[in-house]
Amino acid sequence: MMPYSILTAFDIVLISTLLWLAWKMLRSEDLFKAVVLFISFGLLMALAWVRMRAPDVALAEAAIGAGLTGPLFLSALRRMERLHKDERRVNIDEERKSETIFHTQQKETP
Amino acid sequence: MSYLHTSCAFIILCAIAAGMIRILQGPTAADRMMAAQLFGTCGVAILLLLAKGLDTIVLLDIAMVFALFAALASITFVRRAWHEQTGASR
Amino acid sequence: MMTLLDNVGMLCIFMGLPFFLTGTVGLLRFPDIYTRLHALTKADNVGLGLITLGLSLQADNLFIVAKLILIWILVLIASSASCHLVARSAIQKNIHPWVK
Amino acid sequence: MEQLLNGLRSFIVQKNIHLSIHGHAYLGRSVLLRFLLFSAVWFVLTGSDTASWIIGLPAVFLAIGISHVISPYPSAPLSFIGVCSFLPFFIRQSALSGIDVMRRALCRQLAVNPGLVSYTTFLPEGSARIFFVNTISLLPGTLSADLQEDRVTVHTIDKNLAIWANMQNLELRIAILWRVKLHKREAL
Repeated sequence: MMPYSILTAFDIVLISTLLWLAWKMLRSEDLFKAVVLFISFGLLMALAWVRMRAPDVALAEAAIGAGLTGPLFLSALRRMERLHKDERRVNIDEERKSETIFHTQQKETP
Repeated sequence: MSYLHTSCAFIILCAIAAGMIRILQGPTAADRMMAAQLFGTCGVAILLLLAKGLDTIVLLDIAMVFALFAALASITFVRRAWHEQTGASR
Repeated sequence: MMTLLDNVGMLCIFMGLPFFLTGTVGLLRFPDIYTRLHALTKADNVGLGLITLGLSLQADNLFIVAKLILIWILVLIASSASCHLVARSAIQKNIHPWVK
Repeated sequence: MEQLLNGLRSFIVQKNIHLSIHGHAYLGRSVLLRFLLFSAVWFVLTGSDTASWIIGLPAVFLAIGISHVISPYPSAPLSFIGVCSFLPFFIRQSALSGIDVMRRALCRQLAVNPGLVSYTTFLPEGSARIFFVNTISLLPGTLSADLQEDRVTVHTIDKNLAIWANMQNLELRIAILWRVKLHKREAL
């Protein structure tokens, strides 16, 4: 009787943590936080596969889900932010250009 | 089937669940990443204990994948993801 | 079936558990990145070391022992290297350590 | 204790107890050593399954190639006495560091007094220095935070610890372990 109760407690904690992680991941505004939550979700999901007696799926989940997709997401995030930074710089440049045009126009008019 | 090992694994799982708080509130990006690293180390320990507790030796291989992943993720994090924007501000 | 070796191994595993718990406590309580790194790397490595030792004492053959030790060494290298990398880039980003 | 350490340290610096390492002389030996190491890892991974070596042997050779690309300078093999004295030291120190962190984390008022310390290492460039930096992180109260040339920035959890002496002790042990000379720079 004893081992089953311990394993049941293990499963309950595992499942509730997984659900909580998934909920927080979907709800988070911060993309980086979502990626880290995704990595942790992958790790815990691997544990869940182990509990479902599917160690081969657990291996794939740990290697692909957390080990490969996580770092890929991290790199993608950086590219995205760099893209955003470039856009912002273009905008600032345009503003500055328009400002200088405006100033020169002002200088010329009087 | 040994219930002592599985209960030890259960205790470490509780440590993981508590570590989630650091991911959720960690002020900087590095804090969140460190919590994910904690998940990796604790996951290795859980898998080792379950390998003994559930009598499945295959779990040792998964533990090794976990160990390698921990290094991979944090190296990618440092080299690719953590720059000024995600630094001290968030 | 429990022999002396099994009991000693179980004792080692039990001794390893508090290290994991305090690693998490330290991660939650310590004030800045660097001190949290201290908690993460040291406590967890010692905890994993004790669990590895305990499981090696209970292992059926030497093969499993070798595998366990390989896993421990991998975790040790991975955690000390990644801890150094995180601390290094924190310093290069001018994140100052917390001062009492 | 500290005087003894300094004495031993200067002895090593002066007496040149090390083998001079010329890259090519050690190349064959280092390939052999790496072959043995990676084969052992593969053996541990796969078990006594002989058919697995069909994939194993190419993997081992690939690993030797990659590791030579990454760290092309073969180092002299570790000294046996060094390993014998370093292993117990390392295990004891890392256990102490775990207990130390545990004590600090569980104290009702946080017992931390962190700070950064700069340390100039005398270890030559290469694997010995990298080993030193990585080992610092596993010793009680210290964490290697940066490495620029020979200056290691150490983050300590308590400024009252005897960090200088600990670092020197560790450096000496690693010099014996890797059979390298602790060299002094001209500037010092």
